[in-house]
Amino acid sequence: MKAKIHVTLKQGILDPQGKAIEHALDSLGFKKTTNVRVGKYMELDLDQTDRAKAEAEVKAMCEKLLANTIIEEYRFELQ
Amino acid sequence: MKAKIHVTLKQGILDPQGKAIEHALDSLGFKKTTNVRVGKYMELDLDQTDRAKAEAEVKAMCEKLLANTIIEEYRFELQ
Amino acid sequence: MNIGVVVFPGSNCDHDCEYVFKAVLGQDVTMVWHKETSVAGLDAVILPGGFSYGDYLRTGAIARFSPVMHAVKGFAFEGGLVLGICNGFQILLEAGLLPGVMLRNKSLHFICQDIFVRVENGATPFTSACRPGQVLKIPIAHADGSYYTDPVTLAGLQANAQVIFRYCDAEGRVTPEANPNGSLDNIAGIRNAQGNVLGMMPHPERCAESVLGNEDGQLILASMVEFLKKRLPKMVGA
Amino acid sequence: MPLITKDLIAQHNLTGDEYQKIIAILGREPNLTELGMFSVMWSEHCSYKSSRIHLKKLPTTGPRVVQGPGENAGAVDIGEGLCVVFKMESHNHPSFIEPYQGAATGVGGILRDVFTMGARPIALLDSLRFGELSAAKNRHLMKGVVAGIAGYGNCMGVPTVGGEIVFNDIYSQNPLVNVFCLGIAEKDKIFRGTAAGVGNPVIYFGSKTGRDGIHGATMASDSFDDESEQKRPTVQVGDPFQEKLLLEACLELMAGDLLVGIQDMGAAGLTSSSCEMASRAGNGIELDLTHVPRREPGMTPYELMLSESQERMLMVAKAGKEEECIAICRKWDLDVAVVGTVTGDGILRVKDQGKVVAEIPAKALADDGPRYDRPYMPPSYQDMLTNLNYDIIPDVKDANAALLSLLESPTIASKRWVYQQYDHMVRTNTTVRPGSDAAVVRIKGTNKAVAMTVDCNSRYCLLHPYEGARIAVAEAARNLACAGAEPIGLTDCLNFGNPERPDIMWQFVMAVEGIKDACEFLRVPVVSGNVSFYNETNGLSIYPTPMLGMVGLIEQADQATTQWFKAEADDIILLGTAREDLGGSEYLKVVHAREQGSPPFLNMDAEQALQECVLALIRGGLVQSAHDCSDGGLAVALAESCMSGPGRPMGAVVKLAPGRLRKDAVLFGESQSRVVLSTKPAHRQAILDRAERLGVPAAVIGVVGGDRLVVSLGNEQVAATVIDIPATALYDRWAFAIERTLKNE
Ligand SMILES: Nc1ncnc2c1ncn2[C@@H]1O[C@H](COP(=O)(O)OP(=O)(O)O)[C@@H](O)[C@H]1O
Ligand SMILES: [Mg+2]
Repeated sequence: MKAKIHVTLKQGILDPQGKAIEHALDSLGFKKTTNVRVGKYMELDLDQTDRAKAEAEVKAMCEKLLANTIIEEYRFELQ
Repeated sequence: MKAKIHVTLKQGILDPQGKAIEHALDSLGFKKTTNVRVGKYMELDLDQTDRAKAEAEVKAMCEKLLANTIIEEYRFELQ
Repeated sequence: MNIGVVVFPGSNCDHDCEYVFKAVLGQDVTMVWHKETSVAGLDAVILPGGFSYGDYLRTGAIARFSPVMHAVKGFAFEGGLVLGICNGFQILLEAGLLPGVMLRNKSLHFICQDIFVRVENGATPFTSACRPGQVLKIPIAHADGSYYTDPVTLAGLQANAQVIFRYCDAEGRVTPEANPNGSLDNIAGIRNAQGNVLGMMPHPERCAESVLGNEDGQLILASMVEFLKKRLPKMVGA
Repeated sequence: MPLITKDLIAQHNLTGDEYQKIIAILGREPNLTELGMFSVMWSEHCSYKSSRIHLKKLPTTGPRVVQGPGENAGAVDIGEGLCVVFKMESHNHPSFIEPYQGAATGVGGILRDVFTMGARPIALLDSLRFGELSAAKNRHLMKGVVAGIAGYGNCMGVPTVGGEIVFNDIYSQNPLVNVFCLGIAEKDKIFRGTAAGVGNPVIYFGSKTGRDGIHGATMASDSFDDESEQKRPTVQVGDPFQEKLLLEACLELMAGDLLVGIQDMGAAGLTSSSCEMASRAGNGIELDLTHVPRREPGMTPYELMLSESQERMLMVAKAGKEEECIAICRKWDLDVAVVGTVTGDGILRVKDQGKVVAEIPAKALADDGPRYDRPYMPPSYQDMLTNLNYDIIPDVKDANAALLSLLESPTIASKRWVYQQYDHMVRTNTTVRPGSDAAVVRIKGTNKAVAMTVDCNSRYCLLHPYEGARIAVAEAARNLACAGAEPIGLTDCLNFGNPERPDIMWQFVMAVEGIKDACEFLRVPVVSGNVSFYNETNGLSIYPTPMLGMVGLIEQADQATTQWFKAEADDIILLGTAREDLGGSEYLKVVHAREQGSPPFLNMDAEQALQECVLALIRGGLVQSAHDCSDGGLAVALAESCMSGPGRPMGAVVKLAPGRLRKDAVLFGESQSRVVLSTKPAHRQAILDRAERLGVPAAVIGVVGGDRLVVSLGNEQVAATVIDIPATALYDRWAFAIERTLKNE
């Protein structure tokens, strides 16, 4: 099974990288771009056919390692 | 309009981050995880109602700035 | 004293810490491999700077799961002195031994330069040799040093005098211009509630010798040694 | 097996004659894998086929030389059983294609060259060339390259303690990224890349092999055209974390009595490491590719032998020690596998799944490549470049304005924006940080320190390759002298255009002659180096850029000297003589938009006397600061002495006697063999006496103090102030110029 995981900054947490990109886009002439937010996207393969188990496992990975839940939130899909 | 952009490493390009994470997941007991690949996920708002124009614009942003097309590929959705 | 310096894969200030405690302060140093499961016999534990696990994913995120971290937590819980410098600070945060997180520097660049910090609390095992309010010149070298935490936690840190160092200018003024990385409340170093665990972004081990042109860092490291000597009177002179 | 066609041979950058030579060596046609192996090993990058006969002329011996050219890096004795191991390498083409990864893997490569010798790397320096920052593309390249060097070096925990950057549009289509690395080792524990001992196991360790950078070596030996940017070969991605583990594992392996030889897999990967190790020992190696750790399925022998995946090493262990070696690699989480054995037949034999897929005499690959004595001739335009009628250039009217524009021209401006991104203090040895003439790192466990500098004025080299190269050697040594160090060795990285063009070859030959003569004169051995040809795009070649990295020894670390003024009321003394040396100066370029004329005159006797004098004064404890005059001349040197220190900018009041010289030549001319000293007034006379004894012209030209730099020209009676600028204004222009340019996005 393949897991596709998004880790993004929580609302209200400053995103200096997003800001810098917004600024750069602006100077490239993309003037109307706003609210740029940058997060992580991860893919991984799971050797697990039981969907529920896979779900529990990926959730555990996110909670423990992949996201820092103080500032980040995560969501994932399984395929 | 909102753009959701995924930037990932091309096939065959080394992903040191993915490798390190895979190793860490392994030692955390998630033994069956393989092919971890790490990419970027970006969201941004576009002040543009014309879908075709928005599409062209985001494509240009990706080509020029958001993705390093020598080693990365990108895809995006508009909402 | 026997000072333990933890070696994670990717640690790169481990030798510097070893050198300063041994050659400058004359203490015994034990290098502790990250796969060790015990830190028994050590008087203090240093988590050195560097790029543990390449700083991949997030700084300190992977290192916190090293087997040794379990032992370090136990050691800290029992009151053992733990100092995390730079990457070590980041690991302490990820491991939950100190509250908060490190964000990318506001410039988004790695910054290596001398900065000034003000000693906000001189009554700790790490700062007893400093005058309260003393300004120390000390180098930083990091890309992720912008300290962040929620307002409640911040208020708690402030109320309990847990903020130990703040970035300031040469005259000791804590100003936004003196903040090199965008850190919340100019925070450069904090300790835990019990007071035995300190995390700091600046590198005291890099400024503890006259040949390097700056000895301010010695105040911090020597404070620790003094504290340990007092705490373990039976070991003094042994 | 595909037939080897003419096209295929051409695609591998081999000529018809070279192909015939291959057939003669093998006694048959090569197969594709073999063709690939010959192609990379006989590329310009690996075989030095156009440069070798000239490089042979360089002086490579001396009482301190422990290892000269020919190994992964050179080694020089510094006493107390220690030696320094150093080398410089280019990563120009990869950095143009992908600046971050190109520069990062350049750092990775040079670090491996040093630690593969058994040395722990303790310092990096970087030497960079970009087009002018007014173009977005150049800003992008510079940001990427600097970030890449920082990303890799910082993570490795090796401080980047110095370097240089020059901007000139000639580098727009062909930036240069040269990195120097120095390590420290016990003199009798140097490791070499040799596959001695028939029957010894050959062990692969480090990262897995992927399809990265296949044909990187041939790419580095090829010119660029507009399509190259599109070609996008599989870019090599660096993993500094892996390299850090590799470093620690190597040093641990070397501490035990386990190894016979070791070599990193750089350009041409598994092919070069195996055939070079075998050839050095006069042996062969049999490799079984079945065991090579790989990242991707379906890799062919061709790909495995040519891959340039980073962070990989090949070692020859003592028979019976393989388990210990493997255990150490595993401890550091590295992939490791026994992939072959040393054989006595001199053949590099490669097997895959039980079948022999390549069989080539190792020596033929490593050492018997083609050699060319390429024709060389000065270009027809050379005289046009050097002939400059100074009468048509008006003397400077507003020297204040000229000085300020020089200070903010990015080539002269402070490189703070760059080196702040480099961890330059890790390892706690850096006693002189970036920002002085040479960087200094102390050697723990001794009283010693080593000083390092990288230098090359490529405009001088364009105008007169021989003089330019001599000046580069002289300036490097002078920078070391100013730090209080005596030069002990040199490494070079010779960046040139297409050697098949006689004018380029001429530049190369002249530059090598210049380095040779200057090094022989100053008795500085060349212990390692690198040649990068084909630095041209669409037929436009870079300026000849023979980059030099010089290393000096300081016996008493606390005598290391910096370039900035230290205290009010100190005397300022100028050693050396000004001539009318405006040719090729930064002043002519910045103020008059001319890159013309003859480079400054250099008299080696005067240079040597000057350096001996500076060293003697520093060792005698007479000097507060020492700074050589280079780009921008005396005025810039004075300004830098005022403001490059860590404290507040200081002022100075200076009076110069111009004699018959033009004003601009006095202020901004780049006459060689000059140094600005500052000293306590009590030592003034001692300095003047000493200089006189050594035959070095010396004059007290002013005093440190106040908050302005004031320079006047005249004789004892009348003097006219020509420069009068607040020190803080100088500082603001100079310190933030690069930042300002980059922020304009
Ligand atoms: N790319 C760079 N990386 C690190 N330090 C640099 C770089 N470029 C310049 N520097 C530092 O800035 C200072 C001035 O450089 P430069 O003007 O080239 O010196 P010099 O003319 O004496 O050789 C030196 O200390 C040098 O090491
Ligand atoms: Mg200089």
